[in-house]
Amino acid sequence: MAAQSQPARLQSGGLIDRARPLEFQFDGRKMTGYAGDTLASALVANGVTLTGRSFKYHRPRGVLTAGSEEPNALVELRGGSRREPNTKATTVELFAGLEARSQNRWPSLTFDALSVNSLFAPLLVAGFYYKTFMWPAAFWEKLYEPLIRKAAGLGRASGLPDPDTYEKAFAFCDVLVIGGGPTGLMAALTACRAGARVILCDEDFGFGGRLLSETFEIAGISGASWVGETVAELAESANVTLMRRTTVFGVYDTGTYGALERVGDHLPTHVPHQPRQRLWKIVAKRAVLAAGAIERPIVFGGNDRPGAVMAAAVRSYVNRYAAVPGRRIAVFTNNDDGWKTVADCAAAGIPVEAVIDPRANLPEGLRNLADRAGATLFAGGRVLDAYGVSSGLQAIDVETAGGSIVTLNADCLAMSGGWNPALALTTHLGSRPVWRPDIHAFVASAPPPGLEVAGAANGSLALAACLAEGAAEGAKAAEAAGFSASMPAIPAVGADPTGMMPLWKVERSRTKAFVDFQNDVTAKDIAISESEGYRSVEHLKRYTALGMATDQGKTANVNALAIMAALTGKSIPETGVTTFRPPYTPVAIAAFAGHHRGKHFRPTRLTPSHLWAAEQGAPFVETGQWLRAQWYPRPGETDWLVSVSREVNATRSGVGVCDVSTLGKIDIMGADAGAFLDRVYINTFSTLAIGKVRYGVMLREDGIVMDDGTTARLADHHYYMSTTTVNAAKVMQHLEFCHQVLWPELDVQLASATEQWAQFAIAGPNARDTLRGLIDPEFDISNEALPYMGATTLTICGGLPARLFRISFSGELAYEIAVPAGYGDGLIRAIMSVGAPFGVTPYGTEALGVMRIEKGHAAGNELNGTITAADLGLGRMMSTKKDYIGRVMAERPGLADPERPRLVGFKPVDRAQRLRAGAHFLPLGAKAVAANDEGFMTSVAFSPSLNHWIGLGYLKNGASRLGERVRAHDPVRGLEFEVEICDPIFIDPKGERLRV
Amino acid sequence: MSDLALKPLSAFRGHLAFTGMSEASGAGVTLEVRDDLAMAIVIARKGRLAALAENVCQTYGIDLPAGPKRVAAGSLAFIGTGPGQFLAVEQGGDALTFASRLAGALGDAASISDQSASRAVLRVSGPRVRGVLAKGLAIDLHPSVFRPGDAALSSIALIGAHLWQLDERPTYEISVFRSLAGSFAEFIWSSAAEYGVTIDNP
Amino acid sequence: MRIPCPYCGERDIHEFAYLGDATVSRPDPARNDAVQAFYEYVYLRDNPAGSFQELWYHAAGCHSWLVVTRDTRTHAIFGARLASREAS
Amino acid sequence: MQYSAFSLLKNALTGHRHWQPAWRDSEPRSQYDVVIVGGGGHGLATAYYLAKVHGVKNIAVLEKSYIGSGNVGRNTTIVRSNYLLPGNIPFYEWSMKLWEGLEQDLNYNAMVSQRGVLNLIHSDTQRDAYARRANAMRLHGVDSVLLDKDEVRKMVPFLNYENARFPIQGGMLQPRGGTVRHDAVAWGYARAGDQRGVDIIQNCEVTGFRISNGKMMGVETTRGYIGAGKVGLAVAGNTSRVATIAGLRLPIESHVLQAFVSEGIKPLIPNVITFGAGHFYISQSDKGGLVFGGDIDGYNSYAQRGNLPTLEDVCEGGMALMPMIGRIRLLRQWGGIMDMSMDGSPIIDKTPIDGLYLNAGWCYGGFKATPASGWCFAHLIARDSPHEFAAAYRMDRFRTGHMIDEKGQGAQPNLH
Repeated sequence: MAAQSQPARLQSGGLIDRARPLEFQFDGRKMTGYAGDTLASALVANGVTLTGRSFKYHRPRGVLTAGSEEPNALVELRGGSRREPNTKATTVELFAGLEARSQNRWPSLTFDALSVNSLFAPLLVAGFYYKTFMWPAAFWEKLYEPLIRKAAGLGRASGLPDPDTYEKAFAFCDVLVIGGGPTGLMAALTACRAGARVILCDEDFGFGGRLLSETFEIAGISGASWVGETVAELAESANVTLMRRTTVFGVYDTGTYGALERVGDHLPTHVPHQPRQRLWKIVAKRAVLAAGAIERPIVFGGNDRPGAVMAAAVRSYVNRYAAVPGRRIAVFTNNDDGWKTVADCAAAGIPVEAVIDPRANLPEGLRNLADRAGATLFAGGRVLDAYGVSSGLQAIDVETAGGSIVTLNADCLAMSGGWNPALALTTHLGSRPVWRPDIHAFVASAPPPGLEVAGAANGSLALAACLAEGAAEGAKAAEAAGFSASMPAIPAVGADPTGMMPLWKVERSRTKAFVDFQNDVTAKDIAISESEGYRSVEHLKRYTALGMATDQGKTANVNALAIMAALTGKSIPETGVTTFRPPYTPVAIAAFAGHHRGKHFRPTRLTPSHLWAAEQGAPFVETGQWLRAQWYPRPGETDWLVSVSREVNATRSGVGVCDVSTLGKIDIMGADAGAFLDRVYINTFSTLAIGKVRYGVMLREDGIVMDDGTTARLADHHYYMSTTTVNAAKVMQHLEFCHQVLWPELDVQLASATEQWAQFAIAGPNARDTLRGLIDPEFDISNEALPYMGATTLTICGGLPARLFRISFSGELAYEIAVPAGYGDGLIRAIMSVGAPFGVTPYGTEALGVMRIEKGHAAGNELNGTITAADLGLGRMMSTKKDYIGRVMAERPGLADPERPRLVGFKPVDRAQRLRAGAHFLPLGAKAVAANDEGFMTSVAFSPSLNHWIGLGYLKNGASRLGERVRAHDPVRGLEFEVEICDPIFIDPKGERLRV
Repeated sequence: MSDLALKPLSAFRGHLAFTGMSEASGAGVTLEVRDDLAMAIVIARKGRLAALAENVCQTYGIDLPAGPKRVAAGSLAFIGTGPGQFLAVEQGGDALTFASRLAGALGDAASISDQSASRAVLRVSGPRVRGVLAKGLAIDLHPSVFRPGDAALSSIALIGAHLWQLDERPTYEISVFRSLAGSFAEFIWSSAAEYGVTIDNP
Repeated sequence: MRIPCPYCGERDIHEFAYLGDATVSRPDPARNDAVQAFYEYVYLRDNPAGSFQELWYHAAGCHSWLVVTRDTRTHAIFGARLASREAS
Repeated sequence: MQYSAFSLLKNALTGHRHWQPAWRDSEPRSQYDVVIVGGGGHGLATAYYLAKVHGVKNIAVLEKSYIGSGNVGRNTTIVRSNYLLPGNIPFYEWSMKLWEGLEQDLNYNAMVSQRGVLNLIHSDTQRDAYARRANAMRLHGVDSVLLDKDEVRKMVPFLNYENARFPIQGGMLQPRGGTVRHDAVAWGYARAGDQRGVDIIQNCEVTGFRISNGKMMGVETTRGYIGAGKVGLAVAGNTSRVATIAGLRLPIESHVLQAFVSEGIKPLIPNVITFGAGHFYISQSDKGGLVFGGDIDGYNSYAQRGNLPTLEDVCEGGMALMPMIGRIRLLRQWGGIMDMSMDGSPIIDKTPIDGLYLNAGWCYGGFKATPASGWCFAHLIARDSPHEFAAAYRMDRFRTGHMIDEKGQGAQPNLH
């Protein structure tokens, strides 16, 4: 029977579904829980107290809380590539077949070899590693560090690619309500009734917050019933989006909130087409933070012992999950709220051994409650130390009001040191919380713009105040978002006393008293930190690792501050507070990536001839976001160089064709288009004749080359610019800047035409003959009618409009023909067909690169953002008759220095030698030291035309050293040989082939 | 040589043939490729916006929108894309002559750049379409905020996108650069799959 | 962060490209001290902590250059206008 | 008190009751020989080397908050000297050398871990550029290795080799690069400086400069006037703010750089890895957290925090490169204010005000520079002439056109 297998499950009660038992495993042990359980509550129900080991001392730890602030009960969930380390058992919704393992222990949880660390604890205090491991120096990396790394680190990642999918999505609303407890429900309800678009998020799988865990009555019905009615009304409202299992983890600028929805984490198996998690970016006009409060532990000896549980968590386990965390419970509380645990345990028939409350004068009601529960009351008492074995607590030492010490048997100690409002989100934009002495807690001072805090998150701990504040802030938010809201009736609730007396640390404890449970920071560590001068709260945090664990110190920080304040004699507000950072609870890295991983990391741009090129078996290369055909292998060609050389030879001797559509193309129109180009290019374009093309270079305003390309004048008021592939967007942005910001008075219109035109280079002696097969007969493309650097519009293939430019990157007789991009696929097939008699050969980016190097054209490797026009040998293009972008700054001595490296060509002296880009140039016989570095090789290619390797590069005084030799120094490849400096134009230096 | 008469290739060719596609009844999203749209960018010349508006109104009976709106008459629509800038869209006309027809009609009040081939347009509609687009688009498409006739230039899943709403079903047309049609189709598919997808034309 | 584009409306920051200080303006290259003036224009910045006028380009939107007024300490945005003095 | 295993043991036996403060919390005196403004890594290192190397006696470090509150405690802890340009390489290599002996010099374990820095290569153009860089490093005597794809795969088999948008073609490795426990650098310099008499004055913000006839006299602070003939500024992201008080306008903008850390996990990533086709770099701390980052947020900011788009961009890069980190959770994101210079390289120079020295423009590379920055800045302040390794970091290089632009982005700080 299920009940037998769950020895610590109450026979009745709770919000679990006893009709739906769920099998699960922990450390290989098969157990049963119920739908509605968390992994933690199921473990509690099964009597499991030891759930993990701590970070540094490997101390045995059990469940401390019942929420996302849990520092102890971290497990590895699922298995294989879905293994998920450091998962809080308190937030895992139980599902059938769940597998969890404890972590940071070896060989087993009950016997952990590294628990010997506890024996060395006196040495492993705060900052110990800063003081040692320095000698011998080499030992740190070889010995000490690997040991430290291995011992630290909690759970194990799978090491395998995450197989699940993730999504990101945007949402918009008038009012975002963060937290679905009593405050949040009232806020959402009020805003909803006002007609505002409301999003209500709660990290839990059920709305209700503490109402699910307490025994409140609201308006005469149980809290859980009231939650059900309220959620039903919200669910029926079209203007409300309810998001369960959704944690708002961060506040960002301008009302943007990050939230994580756990879409499939509670499901046994993956649902097709559904993501595991979804990252929401919620843009909200207003937001209400109703995240509740987090109970703080009390710092005393052995307070980390499995069985020491937060008092409110005990109520969660008993009331919500009908699971009993102990058979002999003692309650240690400094506040009225903790007494609810006494009442609820008693009501559930769980023996309460003792109540220890440091307040000597307790109200009559509480004294009577202790009596009714049959508990021994220690008013004015404290728990000094808790003892037990690794599986749990066995006894506690209580210091009575009179100063004597009493030892009591208990297997569960419910502790409550008061409540800290969950204000983390209010500090994400930098505001600091303020101390409220009346409630002994920090509250938000200046929440982010548009966000208001309500209820327990605002320090209003009593239920009545939560309901009222929620309604008020919900109304305020709706009003601020432009709606007219009215306050609803606030349901009647009983009195809910919130008295407390601060107790930060129990003096005279004899054993280790933990402040930060997960990172094993003890009260002693804080004292050491203080004595060594690390007194600023930020120093304390960084020196001891306090608050740096997966819970960001939700249960630890305020206790630590109070202890530090006591040590320094300052007040808590003077001591200050550390800043919470997003995310509120840890978020899987994959969720932030969503769709954009693997092949979808960035969009892919395909050229007009992509389908055809793929049919030819071309490998593709990434050029920015584009994929371009690299070469077109023929059967039997196994080495890329063979294919590329064939393509070059075929082009230079016959005709080749290459898709150059990726080059940026910009229509520049308007009466002042020419004047505009004069200002952005170093050379002049206003004088360019219609039907002509000119090569241009544009600089940045700092005088450095930004981009180059050709621009054609198609009509009086219409120029057509081309840019390099990688700079297309950057140039467009630059031109828009020049037009809109610098010279708005010009009559210029700019439109990107990159995607409109499929553009192919047809190059080689047979280029014109090939083209003739495409061009409609009425057009004359003879050398006379369309000479080198001519441009025209015409029709091809029976009326298809096209643009034809007689320009050449290859140095051959060449054209670029452009047709509307949809026809690009047809055109490449047509070119291949009409060119077949001339041996037309497609060539890819590699052959393109070889031919441009043979012609000495600069490209990406040469245009590296530090090069001047003069460095490229284009100094004479820089007009002296006009202003243009970059002209003035290019005159600075550092850029005008004639000694600067210049672009020149290189040949290996031993012609069989392969050149490599990235080699540096040294004078012959000079030592290989930086002082002798004269430049470097930028681009190399095997020139099939010359039958040896050639290169381009920058060399100091290069232009005046043609014919000299230097050493190409390439130590990272182990190469060193002589090269000859030559003109960068290796082929047809006079350009005769261009003009035939 | 006119026997080579070329045919245009849809930018979505090869990209909307997903396997395992859910085409169950009550599909959340319907996709339709729009290869029948001719497009051109129309930019008012310096100081000529009023003249352009006058020309457009007289020639086409369309009041040029002052903001990101789509105003249609018959098969022609003008969509505001920026200050003094518009995308003219003609359905079913001759894309190859659209820009020159516009230029002829609008005279020297505007500069015109042919864009018929530069965009790939997908029509998306259905009850779950807003949920699909929210996975990549940072614009509020709630019916109280974004209505038929509204248009927006933005990006969807890192892909520059221009969308406009046609009706309250809702139906949107989304235009992306042609080279990105494949990545866009993959995103739409993976985002819509959980709701069920129907493709109206292959 | 969301930037109110005067043409498109409020948009997420990922649609925009940043340039920087909008208070510097390109000097007249014919000035006698043009080199100094351009040096200051290209390189020197007030870099204030507080209200700042800066140039953003609505790259994924209407392609307008905007002058946005923003507090560099809080990222609060006070407004945006088209950078072009004559928008049409 | 000398730190050692022995002193630790001794203190353990006496219940850790006898530890001394690592540095005195000094009250400001009325006059110092040198005042360093900024108690971050650079300022504290400068003070230490002024005292140790140059024998300067009366030094104060003024910090407006707590020491190490700026970028030295907010970075991703990477140290390397894999630079490209002659103005940079000797400086960063000197920094590497100082890191290598830092712990013994300071008697403070900053956990210098030379686990190697691997830059991945995704294209032929990138390979060419890295070959140029690796060779430039070798010419300066710096270790560098060019790896092919198989060698990278052997070293880090868990990267995405099969389904990458930008396939990995190889890598450049600097074996001596690695990580250092960042906070410990500030504390170690503070402690060592303090032992040589440096006054470390926290919660002391500079509000003005007293300048007479173009000569520095001293600084006004929130804790009163402090006289000093020499004042060095090392205030990183706040450089423009402080310089404005002194009447200086600089080629600097302030930008946010975010950093991220995951939950602690058992050792997974052995070295520092930089994605060459996205904005992502990562290492794993000794505590087990994955420490990673990417580009600056891209707009001027003095807010010490970041925004969501950059985080998404970085995680997209991470998932593109190493999909095994998908289920590991991000624990915290935070931001620091970078003093981004107009060419991406720092400034260590005198200013037009006699006795006012500037150390700024570190962009997002200030942490690795800490020892050499302190060393060279101390030299400049003590000798009034630049140290040879920092000779190129002149302020007038922008006027004369001698920029040191590793990325080739020009006067556009958010692109460096």
